[in-house]
Amino acid sequence: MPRNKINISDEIEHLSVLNEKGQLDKDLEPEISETLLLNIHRTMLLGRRFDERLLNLQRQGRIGTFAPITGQEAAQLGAVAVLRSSDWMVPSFRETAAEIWRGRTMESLILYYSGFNEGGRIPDDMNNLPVCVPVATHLLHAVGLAWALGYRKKDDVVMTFFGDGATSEGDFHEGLNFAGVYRTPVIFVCQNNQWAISVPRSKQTRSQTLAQKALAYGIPGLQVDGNDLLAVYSAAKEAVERARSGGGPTLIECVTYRLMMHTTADDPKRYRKEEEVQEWVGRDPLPRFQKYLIENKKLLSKEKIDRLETEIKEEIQAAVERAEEQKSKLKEPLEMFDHVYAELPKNLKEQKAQLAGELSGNKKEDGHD
Amino acid sequence: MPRNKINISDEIEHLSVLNEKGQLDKDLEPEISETLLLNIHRTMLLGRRFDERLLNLQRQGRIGTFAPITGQEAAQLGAVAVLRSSDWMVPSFRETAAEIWRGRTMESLILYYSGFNEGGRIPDDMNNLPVCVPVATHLLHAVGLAWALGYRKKDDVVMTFFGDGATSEGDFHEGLNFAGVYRTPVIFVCQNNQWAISVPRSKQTRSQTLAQKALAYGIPGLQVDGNDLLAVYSAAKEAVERARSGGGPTLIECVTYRLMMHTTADDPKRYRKEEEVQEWVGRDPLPRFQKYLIENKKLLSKEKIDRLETEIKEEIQAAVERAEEQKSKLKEPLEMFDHVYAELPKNLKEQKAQLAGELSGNKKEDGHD
Amino acid sequence: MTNITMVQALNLALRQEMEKDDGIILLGEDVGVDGGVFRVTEGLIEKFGEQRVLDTPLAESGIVGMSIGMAAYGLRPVCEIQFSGFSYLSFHQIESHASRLRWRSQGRFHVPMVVRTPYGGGVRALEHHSESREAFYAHMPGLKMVIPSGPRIARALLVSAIRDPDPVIFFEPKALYRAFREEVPDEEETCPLGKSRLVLEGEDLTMISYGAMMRPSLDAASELKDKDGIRVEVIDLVTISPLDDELFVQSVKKTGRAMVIHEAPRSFGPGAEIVSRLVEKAFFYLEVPISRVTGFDILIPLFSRENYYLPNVQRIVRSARQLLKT
Amino acid sequence: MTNITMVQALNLALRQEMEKDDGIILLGEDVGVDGGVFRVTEGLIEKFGEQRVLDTPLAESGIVGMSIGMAAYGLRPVCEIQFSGFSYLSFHQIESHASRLRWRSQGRFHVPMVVRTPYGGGVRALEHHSESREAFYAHMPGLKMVIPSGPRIARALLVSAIRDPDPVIFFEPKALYRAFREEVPDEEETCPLGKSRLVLEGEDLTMISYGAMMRPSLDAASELKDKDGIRVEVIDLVTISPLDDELFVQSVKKTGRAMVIHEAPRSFGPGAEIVSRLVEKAFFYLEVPISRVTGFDILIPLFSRENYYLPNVQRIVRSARQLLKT
Ligand SMILES: Cc1ncc(C[n+]2csc(CCOP(=O)(O)OP(=O)(O)O)c2C)c(N)n1
Ligand SMILES: Cc1ncc(C[n+]2csc(CCOP(=O)(O)OP(=O)(O)O)c2C)c(N)n1
Ligand SMILES: [Mg+2]
Ligand SMILES: [Mg+2]
Repeated sequence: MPRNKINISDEIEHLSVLNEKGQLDKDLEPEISETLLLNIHRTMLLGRRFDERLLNLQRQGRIGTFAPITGQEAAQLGAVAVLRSSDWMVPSFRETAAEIWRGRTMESLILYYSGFNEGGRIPDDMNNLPVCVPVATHLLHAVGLAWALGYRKKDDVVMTFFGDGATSEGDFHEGLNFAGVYRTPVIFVCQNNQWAISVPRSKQTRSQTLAQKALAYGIPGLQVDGNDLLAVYSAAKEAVERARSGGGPTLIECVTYRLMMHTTADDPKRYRKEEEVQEWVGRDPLPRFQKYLIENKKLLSKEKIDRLETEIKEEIQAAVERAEEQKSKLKEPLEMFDHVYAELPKNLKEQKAQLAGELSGNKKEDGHD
Repeated sequence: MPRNKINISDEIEHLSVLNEKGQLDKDLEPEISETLLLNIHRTMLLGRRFDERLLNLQRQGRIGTFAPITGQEAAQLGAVAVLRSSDWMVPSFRETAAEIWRGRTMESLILYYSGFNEGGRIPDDMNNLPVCVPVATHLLHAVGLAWALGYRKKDDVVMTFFGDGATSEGDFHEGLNFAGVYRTPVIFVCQNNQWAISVPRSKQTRSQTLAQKALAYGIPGLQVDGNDLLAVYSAAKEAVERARSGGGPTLIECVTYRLMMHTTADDPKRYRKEEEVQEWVGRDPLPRFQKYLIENKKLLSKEKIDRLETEIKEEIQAAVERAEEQKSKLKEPLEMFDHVYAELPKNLKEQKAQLAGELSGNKKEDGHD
Repeated sequence: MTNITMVQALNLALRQEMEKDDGIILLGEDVGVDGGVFRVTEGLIEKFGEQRVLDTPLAESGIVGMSIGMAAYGLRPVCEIQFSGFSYLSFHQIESHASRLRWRSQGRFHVPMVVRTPYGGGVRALEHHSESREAFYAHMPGLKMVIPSGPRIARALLVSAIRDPDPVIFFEPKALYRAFREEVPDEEETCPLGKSRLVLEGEDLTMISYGAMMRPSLDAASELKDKDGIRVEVIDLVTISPLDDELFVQSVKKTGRAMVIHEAPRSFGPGAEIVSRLVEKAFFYLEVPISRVTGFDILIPLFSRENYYLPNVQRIVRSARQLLKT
Repeated sequence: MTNITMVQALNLALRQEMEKDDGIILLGEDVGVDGGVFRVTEGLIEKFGEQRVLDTPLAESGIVGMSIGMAAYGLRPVCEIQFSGFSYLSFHQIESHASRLRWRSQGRFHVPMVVRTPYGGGVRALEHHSESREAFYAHMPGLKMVIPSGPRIARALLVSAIRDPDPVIFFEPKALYRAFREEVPDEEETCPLGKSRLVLEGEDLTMISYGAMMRPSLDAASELKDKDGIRVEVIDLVTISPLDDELFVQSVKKTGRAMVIHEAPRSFGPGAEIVSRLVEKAFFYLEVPISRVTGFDILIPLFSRENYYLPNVQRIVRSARQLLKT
């Protein structure tokens, strides 16, 4: 065989259902129950408002650094909405909306962002792994979980989230390769929000799309308009069904945008133009989806949205208050020795005792005892 | 845009010029000077015989573990033959033939495999990095070197070698991605010899070819018959010229086979069938290239080869003897403190003195002093 | 009861535990069909099948990271890193996840996995195949770090490591893989993590060591007894972290003299912690400075000179005599 | 002479060195357009251009590995790992290559690179943003590990690290980035690697520390002086490895009492090596056990409790008083 083109079986496609002008491609419209549509919408709105409230708390110094999700609600919720609760979600650090959808309470998020380890507690009945800060390193955990599901003959699947920047890490590569080799039921959802802190997508890699990186692992890859809830949902559904029926992993690139700062410690004005942001404001997933629910599905109205806004505001306020209350009960520092090992080893017993001594000493010195 | 195929600009091709039956595709035959052809052949033969001799030395306990190259001579030499001496080579641990081509002496290799750090010494005028044992980790050094060449406005290029197994490591991914982003003049030569110790290529990754992994980085990828010297040469030439003229990196997958054990510590009978090996013996790059030089180019004959064999045998013998002589002069253990830092820090001075004391103490105890 | 090598003893531990618990999964490079490059997993893929013994792609972070996911689900992965010198490619998975998931999830998840990896010199190997850097892993809260010193304890310790609810890194002294045999009972034996062992009783001096250095330490002890009449107490740490300081503190309170022996580079090595614990807990019993007989603060030389790098009987004896002179 | 923060001082060092040597290349995540997440590299891409200040893809092994290749060619890369908690993704590049290439090539190549990375607690950050694990890097022969404790020395030390022919890992105490200002001369200043500094003279007790813990140590010293009349000698290690034991050994020979203060976890931490050196070289001068005031052997808690984890003035004072009581 001389110089011959090799046919790579897989194709990379781009999917869009409800475009940025709100025009619907009827042929591609997924079937989603009314309840589910309304639930998704509610969580999108909640995610948006919660972000705003967290920002506000952060600016007041009442919580620490956090990573806003505004603009990425469709990419997250379109994907997780396909999961059953017995399925697993393995988040990165920017999945507030997805976490809430999966059952994480707002107060636990506030607690976490207030620097309390207790905020990281995952309830026993929630199949999420905790937030993972080191970029891309959790993809392998998703693969291991998915392998275990297969080994235990469950038909649950694992969905994991990460950013465009994450695709440059070695662990992205090893994760997708292992998933391909073992055909594990895992859906890799890349939220390509165009920026990794100050580094634009174009500087992250020379590949034309992130979706095509799937070709390196012989697994399906698909690019979707990540601000189009219907497209994300359709892509995720296809991938989840494939995974559930033994067809193995899929890489989905959701093309979206981070409308706010990277984290509250970041100032995006340093590295990107306001015009770019405004362009993407025009592609905001929330009004687009609302328009669909109002005009196409007749499920919503201006008034209903207003009522929802009030409801959500109160819900958030209640969560903030619950979190404050919990915080006031969590001052005990000795708990920092917990959960390092199943049992406290001798050195930790000694050190815990030392700290306990110090604390009671302090109290004495402060005249509290 | 609804569900649309994305056109990925790059294509993955397979190249073969001189097939396993020795049939030549005249249209694709590269122009190579007679001297170069004969030099390449000589080094192929030398590499093969040196391997045999090293194995023999290892079995006699005169050297330690080493990694044979038999069967991979064309993949290595077809590639490095394109380089100028001012270009750089960044080897893995199975590039004896390529290293010899680039000027490494056989005695330094013997010294190295005899456990003498001095064997790793790279002469000042040889632009090779030393052998790299941790799989795939050197790809990034190649990229950094190549970046530096560009920064210093040299038109030299860097060629780096690695195996099929190496493509699974995170550093492979990071290396190719950085090379793509910075468009560094680096040629990634993957010697896909079908096995990573006992793990076959098929278990290494689900992607159909290794060459197509280039698509993930937006760089050209090409698969060649790695036992076809002319194909490897052509592919390398194209890649080197592209790199030299500012066109950036290329991934070349050489499809070849490791005919011997992984290293002398390995027993391939445990994991692969003799039939498979025999199938690949039929594709041996050496007789194939010899047939081409004899029949197509009329540059060689049975007799000439016999003479060459004798010459090479003597050359190897002389190298073995020189190495033995050098070893006998290298017993001084205090040299192990050298080259850790530019200057010996205090703790090392103390420890070196300690060892020196021990050694002279030993001599005293042994009555040598 | 059979007389077996450490390789066989480790194999026995894996085999017997895998028979009892189908949650135990082996994974790593060449651990399946090849049985591991040192043959520790030999025969296990034949017995337990490809679903329980996975030949993985060549990717250490992948191996450890995937194991963490398996463990979070409740399986008990026992993964192999072919040589400890390559464990650094998975360092972040061990530091940032294996040892933290229990803590991060506040007890919802834990990581009952074992990372097995051969370490240490003495087998005439290539670069990166002879290092001893257990100190890296000993300085990781949330992780346990253990090292056996012979076939029998290796088997018992691996059983306990597998059953432990926390992640354990299990360094196997490759110099001992086939160095000697020991009687190992067929019945189950365990070895509690976090407990060191008194191997030889003595009155004059305490030697604290572990892994491959236990042999030269014991040989040195017997030479000192024979030639100098010095009665050495020898302790095998077994668990490096969390460190059991009770036994050796007690011993040094008795002997007043202590030596730590390890092949890791001296500075910032494991010996430093042992010295510090002795200073903290037995200071007023110390009659002379504690001595560290260790590798030098250099990269372990290629094999032709590694014997000058590694602590040996002579070096230990010499150092002991010095301690007793002062 | 200007009164500047440590961030500004580091920036000054980079700027002035880059002006002098066009072989110095900065690279890392967000070091260019953004000026680094802590602004240490602010303004440098504007001044020196995209060819000398590279915003890299998000890949730590890539950053360090590429720097090694650059350094092998003769450039002087100064790469940034955004937080030391992410340096583990490049651990193998540092251990297996940066610190070994000189040795492996027997002097043909060397690796004159600097890995800058912020470490330590005290800035109310997220998980992995507050650790102090310098011990990992101190236990790597071939590598140098340094930590400045204030703006002026940070600038001088970075200049020296950049000019050093060997690879240097440069931990920046992020708690000190903007904590205080110091007068820093416009003219060049260097700070020799491998030398510790006497910061405060005293007779009764020696405190040995570095980095962010120098502040509470000095504060404790002054409280001890004012309230107890205890004259503390304070030493800033500056270089953690190769460790300069001369100054502190000398000091303890004078004072007879020593404390080591660091925020890293205690066990197998840097303090252990200092204790061991003192035992080896000043044993008979020690009047009381050396005390380690350190972080606990746990994962540093999220920020609401980190102040209970980190050594503080009170803890240091209490421990000093105990030493002087005995
Ligand atoms: C391994 C690692 N390196 C660096 C960081 C610091 N960091 C946090 S988020 C981030 C950018 C992530 O970009 P991307 O993957 O696109 O996700 P996004 O933040 O846009 O959601 C960086 C560099 C980190 N958390 N982990
Ligand atoms: C990072 C790392 N992991 C494991 C090893 C042990 N090892 C040495 S060679 C090898 C297989 C390499 O396979 P491949 O990349 O195909 O190269 P080949 O040996 O076939 O030339 C392994 C696992 C290593 N040297 N480095
Ligand atoms: Mg992003
Ligand atoms: Mg191979």
